[in-house]
Amino acid sequence: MAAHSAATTAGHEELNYLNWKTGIWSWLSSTDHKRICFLYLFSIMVFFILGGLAALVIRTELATAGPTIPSIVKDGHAYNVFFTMHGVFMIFLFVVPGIPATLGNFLIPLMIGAKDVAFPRLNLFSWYLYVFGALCGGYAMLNPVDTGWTFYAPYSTTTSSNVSLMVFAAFVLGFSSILTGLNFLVTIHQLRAPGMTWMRLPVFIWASYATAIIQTVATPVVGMTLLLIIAERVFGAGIFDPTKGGDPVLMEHLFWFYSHPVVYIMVLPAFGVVGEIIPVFSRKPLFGYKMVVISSMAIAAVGFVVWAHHMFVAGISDFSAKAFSIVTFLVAVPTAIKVFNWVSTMYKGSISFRTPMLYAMSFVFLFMVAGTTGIYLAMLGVDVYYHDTYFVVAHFHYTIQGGAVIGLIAALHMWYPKMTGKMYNEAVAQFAFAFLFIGFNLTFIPQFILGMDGMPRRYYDYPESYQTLHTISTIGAYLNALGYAVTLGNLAWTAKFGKVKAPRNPYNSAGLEWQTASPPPHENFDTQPVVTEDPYNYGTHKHA
Amino acid sequence: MAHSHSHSHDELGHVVPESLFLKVLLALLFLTVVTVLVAQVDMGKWNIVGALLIATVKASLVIYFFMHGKYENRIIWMYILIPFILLAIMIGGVFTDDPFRSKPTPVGVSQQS
Amino acid sequence: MSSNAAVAEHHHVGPGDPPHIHHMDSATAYGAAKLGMWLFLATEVLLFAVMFCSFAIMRFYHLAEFHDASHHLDLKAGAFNTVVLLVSSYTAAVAVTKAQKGDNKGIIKFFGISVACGLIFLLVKTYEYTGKAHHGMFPVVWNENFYEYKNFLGLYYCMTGLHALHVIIGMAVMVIYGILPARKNRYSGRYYTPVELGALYWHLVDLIWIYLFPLLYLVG
Amino acid sequence: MLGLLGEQGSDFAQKVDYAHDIVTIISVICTVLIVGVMIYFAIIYRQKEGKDHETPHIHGNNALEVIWTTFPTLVCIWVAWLGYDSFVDMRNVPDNAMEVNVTGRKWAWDFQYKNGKRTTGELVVPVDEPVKLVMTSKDVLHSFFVPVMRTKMDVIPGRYTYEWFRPIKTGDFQVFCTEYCGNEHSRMLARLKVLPRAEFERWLADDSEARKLASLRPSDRGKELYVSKQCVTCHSLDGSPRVGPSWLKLFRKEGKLADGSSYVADENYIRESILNPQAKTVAGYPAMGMPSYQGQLSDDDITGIIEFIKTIDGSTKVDVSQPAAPKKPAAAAGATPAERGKALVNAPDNLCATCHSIDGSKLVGPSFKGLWGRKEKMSDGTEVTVDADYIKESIYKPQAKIVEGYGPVMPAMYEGKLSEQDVSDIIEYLKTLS
Repeated sequence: MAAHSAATTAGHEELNYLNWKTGIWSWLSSTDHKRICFLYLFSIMVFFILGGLAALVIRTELATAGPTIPSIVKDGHAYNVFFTMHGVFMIFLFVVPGIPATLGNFLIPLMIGAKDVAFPRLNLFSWYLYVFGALCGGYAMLNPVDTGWTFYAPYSTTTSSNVSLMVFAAFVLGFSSILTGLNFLVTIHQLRAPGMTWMRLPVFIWASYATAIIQTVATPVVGMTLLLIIAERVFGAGIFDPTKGGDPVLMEHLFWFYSHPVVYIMVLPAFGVVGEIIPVFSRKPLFGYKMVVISSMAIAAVGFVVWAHHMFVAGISDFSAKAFSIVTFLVAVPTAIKVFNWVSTMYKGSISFRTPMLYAMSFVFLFMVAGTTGIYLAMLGVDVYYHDTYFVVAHFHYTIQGGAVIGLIAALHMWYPKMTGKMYNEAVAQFAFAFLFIGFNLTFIPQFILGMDGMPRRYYDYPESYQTLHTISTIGAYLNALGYAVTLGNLAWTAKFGKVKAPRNPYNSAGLEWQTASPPPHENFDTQPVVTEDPYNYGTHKHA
Repeated sequence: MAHSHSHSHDELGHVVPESLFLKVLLALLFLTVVTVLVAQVDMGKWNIVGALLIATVKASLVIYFFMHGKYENRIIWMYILIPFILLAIMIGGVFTDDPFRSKPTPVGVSQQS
Repeated sequence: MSSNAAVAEHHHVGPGDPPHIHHMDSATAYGAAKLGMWLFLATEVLLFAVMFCSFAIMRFYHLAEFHDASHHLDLKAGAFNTVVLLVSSYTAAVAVTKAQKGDNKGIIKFFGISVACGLIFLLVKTYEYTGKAHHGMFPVVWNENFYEYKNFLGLYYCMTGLHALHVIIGMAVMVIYGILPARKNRYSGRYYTPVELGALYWHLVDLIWIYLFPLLYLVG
Repeated sequence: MLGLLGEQGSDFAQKVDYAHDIVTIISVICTVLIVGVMIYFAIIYRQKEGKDHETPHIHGNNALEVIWTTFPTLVCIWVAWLGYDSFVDMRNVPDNAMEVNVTGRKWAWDFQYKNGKRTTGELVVPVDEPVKLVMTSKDVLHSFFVPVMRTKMDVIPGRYTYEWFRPIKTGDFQVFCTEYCGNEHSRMLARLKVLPRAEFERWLADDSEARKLASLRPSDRGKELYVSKQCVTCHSLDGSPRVGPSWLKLFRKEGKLADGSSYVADENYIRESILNPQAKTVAGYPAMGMPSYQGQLSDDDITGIIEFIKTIDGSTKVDVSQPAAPKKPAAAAGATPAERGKALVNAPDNLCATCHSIDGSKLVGPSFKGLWGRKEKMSDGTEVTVDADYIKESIYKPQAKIVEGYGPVMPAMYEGKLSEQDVSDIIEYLKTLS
């Protein structure tokens, strides 16, 4: 890396993006991508906690058959409200912005050697849109919505709860996601440092690029579908409501046309993060860089043609089910390639087990389970049995929580020194990791077995034969929550009270973002960096 | 200097003569008249295909000339085509479902209990 | 995109000079703005794509109803609107060429015609809507005897309503980013990005109507 | 072969399980292999004492890339075929399939056979013969899922969908609703009863009860149901207080609900109170008092009850002396007395569970949980330990001792209905609930 940040400016303390302007208004009006990262980080964590609490209520209620905590969950309706809240808060308000809005915002300009994203003002406007959407969503939960995060047609268009406002909130959040995606696309296209050709881009940038395409191009579809639901509820347009001649399955088609690509918005950045972490801690170049890039783009592309595997038993034609099942298997191959490449990167490496590496290695295991259980659901005959059972619940928690959220936590640990200029406490972080890993598996392995026994999802009450597995799962859920509390507590505490100053490049990484100071100055790089060689330049060149 | 393609002369985008725009406008108006006339002839299923074809021709004229599509680079053309490809995938995917749905009929007894 | 004029004063840039953007030179900024606008236009097309898909499916299910209902629409008004939008699209394109030549007066003149055409379009639209409202074919004053056309009309109002909203936004963009700065002859051959983006957005509005007109009025 | 999905009830279940087991084996092997290799690399290539040792600059290996692209593709093709094959069997219905209409509605399943017989919440089919369910929904999306038969299909309002299976064993199997449909989604269950051919024929022909009711005038039908469905237990005809409001001059009666809002007892109110009693509770009456008759009364039954209510003017008499159901409930199934006791308590025509909960929550009467052996304070201040005599007396002559804080509303209808043996079975069951 030729570029090297010049000595810091004069003045007793090093000027960086955190302390060159202070005061709450300097944060709320800042168009600096690094500050907007923190704005998003703080707001999505609020909803992560709220969604997590809803999850704990659900798991406590399900601990035993029949009403377990009647004071909180009075009846079926209250339970439905809690799982809707869990779904909407976790998906629309936490995991979809998740890595792209926080780490993406912080890292993309730094990794490609730019001073900021292409449209800084638009970036801040996206955050305000997010806040407005979040407030609408929060307010909508006062006359609580109980349709589940899928808003399926005849129920969502006829129920009396606050669906219109919640759906509008989802539309606004979708719009914020579109603008973020658009911003990143233009940034990656236009603002790459000189010499940073497409094949020298770090894998995280490729993953963010694929994610940004999906964000920009898939989100409008659900945005319009949600507007049509509002039109249906307010003006009585007959598009989805069967009593007016509409087709509820059409709503499912349009909904899943977005909602399958959205799972790739969630998980692709996590692939990028793992692809960045493993080479650094194995001191080895990423194995098969070209294949990893191609599989990222392939996943994004194929993600648009497979949506109806969510609807095998929704009453679609047999021909359609067969077609979509075959196409869905196309997604399995690129994902498998990625996992092979990560593991091969560790071959003959010099591996150190810092916290990010622990998370990255656990990610490989978690995503193997997530990927293989996805195969069951892509198979027609087996999906007819498994659709809408707890097997599906466990599968998507492995992909979203095991994938995207573990990816976010890994990324936070990996780049926290750069973001805050302070080192987190390694022992506490690794202890919390163990807690998180055990708790997570303890929660969702029993749910796979529940799914095998045919227990349907979204059930407030269930036959007693399922009780022991549910109790184990609830215990796991509490461990999981504790793991998150300790992990995020450790990071939050470091940001506020951390004493240990972080060196410029604590992990001796070859990434461009590590060449500037930590935390970086407002302008990211003192001199415009010029990129001269490939991204993962570890290891000695023995052979030719 | 950032690597993007800045042109030698000082104008940024490509200057299109106004006379060309006039020709394009006339073509568009002509096509509008054509599509209205064609629609009067009842060709059953082919009506919609015809209408969409003419509309696509008009749309590509607008993109190609009015929106300077002719002078844009590959990247922008990719993002021009992506929405239309996705629309095709969406309609294609949904139409593998609706026309082929099985329509079982309930047992002969009067259904309305 | 707060008005660049303000930014220009702040950085005391010459009348025709591009605004000073701290992290990009003007050529990159122009390329970025163009790419950003085209991406935004892609999302707008996708918004309407959902409704085209719903239209296709509803038509598949209620073919007869769609045929009858489309005869109720006022073909002459639709055709006239199409011509109006095509002309406005032409004048918007010419305005860009004027901008490229640094002719701020030309921008005002041609964008002015486009905005006027937009107004005519909206007037014809309101005439059509009020006409239907008398027959009780309007979402709020729904009455029973046209109820069997609810699918077609539901979609008709969604599509044309959202399109009309985009016409209004397009007119606002042309006025705020085109006409007003041009009166302070802010633009020149070196800097006319907002004019081009405003024209691009207006072309999109026209593009969508090009598809809406045959689908709704002619074929039904 | 691995039997992960439990009991196989239909002929294509075997194919589904085979496909499932193949994928399970492949997945476990691949996961163990890859995670094993990762851990192996982690161990042998770990940094010794934190010192970074030299590593080769390997970019990739094309041969390896080709291998691990083709291998997953081949596996995917094979696995896709397995899924495809079992799905085809699920969708091709044999011609001789017996057709049954299924109607899903908010929180119950109604079935209707070719000869017009209607049941709710219970689908009875003959063994070894294909049955085709033609399904629709009355309100929102539902989904008919029979885990044992490995079959599931959404039920869509305004359209018919179908699923079929050929049961290969007799028995009772659980049916779930698996498409979210609102408050009682988790209780929208049904029972699939597979009977031998002969028994099924008898069941199908036995529509004596349905035919008798169908012949009566609506108000007589309502009167008949007033007795047979035990409305008499809680609703008096002459205005006297019981667990529920009296039906005397109930039609178009106005009053206050428990939450303060007012109500008019018109047709819709009565229909809703029958199907979803918790929706509106009249002020002064217990909230959880009345069980929902969802699924036990057809629409015609409810219309009959409403017509009967219109005719009640204080003079109508119903001979309650003859106990509600002449036929003694079949000897409660179950080996041990406690099980027999549990069956009696939960028997639909005994209605104990309506007023006495088993999880400690206070309903109309004291909860059975922890009742046995407890000291109870009576309304007249005396203290009684709950023993066999107290329970027997409370069952046969409920008005003798009333626990403090509860109303004298327990009906004295068990005198002729429950034998001594039944009472001792119930006592055994209560012992298990302490």
